[in-house]
Amino acid sequence: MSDVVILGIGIHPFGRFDKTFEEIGAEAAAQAIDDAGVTWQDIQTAYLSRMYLPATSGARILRRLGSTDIPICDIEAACASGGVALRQAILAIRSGEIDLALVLGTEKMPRGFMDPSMIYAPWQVAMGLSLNPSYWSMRAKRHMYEHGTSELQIAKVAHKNHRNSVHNPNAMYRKEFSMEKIMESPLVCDPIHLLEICAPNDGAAAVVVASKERAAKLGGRPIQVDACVHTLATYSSDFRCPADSMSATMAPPGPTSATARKAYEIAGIGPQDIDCFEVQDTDAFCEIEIYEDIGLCGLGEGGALIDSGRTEINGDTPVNMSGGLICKGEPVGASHLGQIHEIVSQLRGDSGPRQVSGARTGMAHVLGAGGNCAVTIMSR
Amino acid sequence: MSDVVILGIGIHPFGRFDKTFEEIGAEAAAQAIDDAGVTWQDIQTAYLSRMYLPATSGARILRRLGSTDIPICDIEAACASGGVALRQAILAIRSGEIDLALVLGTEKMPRGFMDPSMIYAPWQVAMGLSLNPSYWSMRAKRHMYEHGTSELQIAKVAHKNHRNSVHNPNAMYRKEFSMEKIMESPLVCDPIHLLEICAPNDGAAAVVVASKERAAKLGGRPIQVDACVHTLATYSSDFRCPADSMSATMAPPGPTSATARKAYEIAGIGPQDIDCFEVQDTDAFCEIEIYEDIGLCGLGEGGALIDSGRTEINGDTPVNMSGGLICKGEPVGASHLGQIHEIVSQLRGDSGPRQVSGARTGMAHVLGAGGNCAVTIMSR
Amino acid sequence: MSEDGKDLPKRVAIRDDLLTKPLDDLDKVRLVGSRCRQCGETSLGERGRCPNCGSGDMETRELGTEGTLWTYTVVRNRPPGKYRGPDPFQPFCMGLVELPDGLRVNALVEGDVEEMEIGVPLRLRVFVHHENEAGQEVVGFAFARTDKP
Amino acid sequence: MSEDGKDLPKRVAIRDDLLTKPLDDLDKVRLVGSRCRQCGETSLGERGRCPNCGSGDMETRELGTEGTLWTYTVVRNRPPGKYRGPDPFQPFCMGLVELPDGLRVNALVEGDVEEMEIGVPLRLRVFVHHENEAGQEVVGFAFARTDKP
Ligand SMILES: [Zn+2]
Ligand SMILES: [Zn+2]
Repeated sequence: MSDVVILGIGIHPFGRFDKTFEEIGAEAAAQAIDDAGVTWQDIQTAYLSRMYLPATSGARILRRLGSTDIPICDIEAACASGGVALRQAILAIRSGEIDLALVLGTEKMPRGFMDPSMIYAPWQVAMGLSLNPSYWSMRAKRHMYEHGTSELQIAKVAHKNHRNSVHNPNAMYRKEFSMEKIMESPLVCDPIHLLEICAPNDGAAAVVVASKERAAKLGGRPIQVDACVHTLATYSSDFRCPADSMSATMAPPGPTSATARKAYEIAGIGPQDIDCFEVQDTDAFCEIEIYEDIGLCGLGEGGALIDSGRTEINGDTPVNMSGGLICKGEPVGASHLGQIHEIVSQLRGDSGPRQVSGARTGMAHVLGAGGNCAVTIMSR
Repeated sequence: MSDVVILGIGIHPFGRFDKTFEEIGAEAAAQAIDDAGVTWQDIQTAYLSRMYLPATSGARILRRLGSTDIPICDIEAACASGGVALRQAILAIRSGEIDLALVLGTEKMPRGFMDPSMIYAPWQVAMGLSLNPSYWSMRAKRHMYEHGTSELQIAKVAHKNHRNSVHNPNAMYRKEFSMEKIMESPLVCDPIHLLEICAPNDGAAAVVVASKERAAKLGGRPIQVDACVHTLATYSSDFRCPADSMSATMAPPGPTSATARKAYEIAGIGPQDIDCFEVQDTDAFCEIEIYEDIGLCGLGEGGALIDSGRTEINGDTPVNMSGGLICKGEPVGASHLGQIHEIVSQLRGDSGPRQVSGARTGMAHVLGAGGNCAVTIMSR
Repeated sequence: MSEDGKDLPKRVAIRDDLLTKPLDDLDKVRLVGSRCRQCGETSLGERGRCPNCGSGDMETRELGTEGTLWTYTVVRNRPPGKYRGPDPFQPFCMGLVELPDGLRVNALVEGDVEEMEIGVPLRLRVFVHHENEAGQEVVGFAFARTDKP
Repeated sequence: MSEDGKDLPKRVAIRDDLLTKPLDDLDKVRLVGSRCRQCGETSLGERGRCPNCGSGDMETRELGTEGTLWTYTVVRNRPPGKYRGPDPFQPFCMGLVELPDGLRVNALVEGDVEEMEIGVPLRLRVFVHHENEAGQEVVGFAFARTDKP
C-alpha cells in the first residue's frame, strides 16, 4: 500500500462544544484541505466516518465548503469507523479511479455512558449487562488473575497518559494527576477508576489522501500509508462486544493481535521497527493488553512494560503521546483519524513538547463494539 | 468497470414482517451466497447498506452466517446507500486487494412517514417543512405548470406499476387498481395521491460480486457491471433535499441527469441501448421526471411517454417491471440492491410473467435525501 | 427566568440567523440572506461560506419582502415529529417563493389551499409561530397572498 | 388481558429462546444452549446456525446449572437506558460463568460485591426480574455463589 500517502491533516479539538457537528466537521475538513495545499474543488471523493450522527452527515458537513457532485457517503464500523473510511479512500485510489480523496471523522455525543440500545439487545439493557466498561473490566480482572497485573500498573498507564496530555491542545483533559488521585478516583467498574477511563465527546479530524504520483506533483510533506487494515473479532476471540456467551474450549487470537499481524505483514515491518504508537486506551488496563497484542512485549508482560517506562514519550516504544483516549475523549467517528493526525504530526516533527525524537514510523490502533479493530501504519 | 461481475443475488421480500433485521438480512445474504455457488467463508469483504438501522448492523447480521474476521462495515448515503455500498465493493475488487465480496442492503422501518429529525433541522420540523412528499409534490406542480403534465398522466404511472407488481412475489402491494381508484385515493401532498406514493417498510437484498477472473473460475451466470456511479446534487440542481432556498438565477442539471450521464459515459452506451429500467418512483410523478432525466425522452415529454405505453413491460423501454417503489415499498438500505436483484433476474431471463423479452442490458436508479443519486448499469 | 436564574429573552427566532433583530416589532423584521461576492449567488440565512462556490467572501443582507409563488403543494396530513403548527391540524400550503434577490425561499404560504396558484404575488409575514418549553415566543415566517385576502 | 382482548401469559422469558418452558415452577427452568454437531461448540440460546462455523446442524440442549466464576466486575453506577434492575440502584456483579458444557455465559452474579473472587462455585437462579408494561412477570436469570450465602 506504499502507493498512497497522507498529504494533509486537520483537526477540531476533542471536547464539548456549543457548536453543531456540521461546524466542527467543516473546520477539520477545511484545515486538512489547506494543509494538503489543494482546494475542496480538487477533491474527487469523500468519506465521513461517524457512529452516532444522523444520516447523510457527510454530505451535510461538506456542503459547507461549497457545491460539488463528488460521491460523499457515511461509513460506520463502531470505534474502527475512521480506519474503515480511510481504507475505502485507499481502495478508491488503488483502483485507479481517483487520486485525491478526503476522509473526515466527526462525532457529537451526549455526555456520560453511550446509548446502550445502539449495540445491546433489549434484554441485556433491562438486566444491566449493557455497560461497555463492565466488559473491559472483566478482561482486566482476568488478566490480573492470570498474570499478576496490579491496580498500580493500571493506574500508571493513566498517569502517563494524563501527563502526556498536558502538551496536547486538542485533548479534552489536559491535567496531570498524581497516582494517589487516580487510584482514589471513584471505581466505575472494578478495577477501573474514573480517571482511568475515556469519555464520549465531540470532535473531528480529517486527512487528505493522494496517490504517490499525484502527491509528487503537488509537493508538500506526504506521509506514506504502509498498511490500513480492518478486521472483526472471530468467534470467542474477544469479549468486548456484547456477546451472550463465549467458548471455554478455544481461544483464537484477539482482534488487535490479528489486525496488527496483518498490518505488519503488509507493511513488511514489525513492532520493533515502529517509533511511536497511538492505541485504544478506552480504559487504562486496555493499553496494557494492547502492548501484548501488538507485540511490544510478550503475553502477560504488559504490566512490566508500563513499569519499565519504555512507553513514555522518551522511552523506546512511546505509546499515546497525545494523552490517549483517556485524555482526548472518544468522539467515535473522529477517533482513529485523530490518532492519525497525531502520528502524522509526529512523523513530520511538528509535535513540540510531546515530539518523539526522530520518529520515522508510527501506528494508530482502534478497537470497539462488535470486535471491530483497525490498524494503520505510516512512515516518512 | 467491465472487470467486475455480479455472481449471485438474494432477496428477502419487501413488506412488514415480525422478524428482526438480523433475520431478514441474513436470509438475503445466505441466498446470494448460495446463488453465487460459493460459501460465506469464501467472501473476503462485506458491506452493509442501511440508513435507519443501528450501528454495526452489518457485523451483527453477518455473524449469523458464522465467524469470520473479514472487514464488514455499514455504509449510508440515504436512498443511494445500496449503490454506494456496491461501488465500494467494486473499488475493492479493482484495487486488486480482493476478488470476491458480499454487498447486503437491509432495513427495518417504522410505519408511516420517516422520522424527520434524521434529515431535517429542528426549525423545519417545527414549521412542518419536513415531509419528503411535499418536496416531491412541489416538483410535480412546477412540471405540470411548465409542461402541461396532467394528474391523469401521473396516475397512469401508478396504474402501470401496480399492474406490474401483481407478478412480483417480493413486492409489498401486489394489487391492480383502476385509474379511478388511484385518482380518488386521498391526496397526500397535492397533486400526489396515496396510491401514487411509496411507503417505508422492511426488506433485504444482497449481491455477491467478483472479479471477472475469479468468476470465470467459479462458473455460474455472471452479469457484468458496466457502471456504478454515485453523485450528490450540486447547488440548486435539486430541491428534493431539505434545502432552505435555491437559486433563481441558475439551474444546473439535476442529480439524475448528471449521474446517468456519467454512467452512460463509463458504460459506453446510451439510453437507447438499455433494455429495461428500475427507477426511484418514490411517487408516480417522479418516474415521469426520471424518464426525461435518464434520456428516455426530451425535457417536458415524460407525460407523453407514459401515454405512449412504451414504458410498459412489453414496450420498447420498460420501466419498473417490479412494480417500483410504489408497490415494493422503500426499505431504504435495501432499495437499490432490490432493483439490481430485479435487473439481474431480467438479464438472466428468470423473471417469469414480468420478463422483458430478450433483455440484455439494464439500469437501476435511486435518488433521495441530500440529492444522493446512484445509477448502476448491467449487461449479460 | 430560566432554570439557572438568568433572564431569557421573551422572543427568539425559529432559527437564529434567519431573521433580522430586534424582534420587538415583528412588522419591521426581515428575512436575512447571504450574498456571495465571488459568484453572486444569494441564499437564505447567514452563512460563513457560499453554498455554491465555497467562497468565504460573503455579505449579509436583508431580503426583499415581496415575491411570487414559483411552485407549491398542499400538506394534507399532520407532519411527523415535533411539529408545532396548529392543533388540531389544518392543511396548509408550502411553496418556493421567488424573491427579487435572485433566490427562491422554501416557506409556508398563506391563503386558501384550494385556490392556490403558481405565480400569485406574496408578501412576507413574520409572526409568533409557537411557544417553546421555556415559555419563549418563537418567531417564524410565512408568505401571504396579496391579491386575495 | 391485552389491548386486543387476548389473554397474555402471566410470565415471559426476558429473551424467549434463553430459558426452557414452562415458566410456572422457576426452580425447574434451565438455560437453553445450542450445540453445533459440526464443530462441537456450544453457545447460549437457541440458534439456527453455529456462531463459530456457520453450520445449520444444531442441537438444542439444557445447559448445566453449576459453574465457576471465570471473571467478573462490579457495576458501580446505574446502567443507562431502560435498565429494569432494583430502584434505588445497588452495585452488582456481572461475570462470565464457566459451565461444564464448554462455554462461558455472561450473567448477573449474586453475592457480596466486595468479597467476589474468580473461581468461586456458582449455581443458576431463575427469578422474576421485573414486571413489563403489559403487567407480565419477566423471568431473568443469575448465578449465585454456593460457597457463601
Ligand atoms: Zn459563491
Ligand atoms: Zn459450528
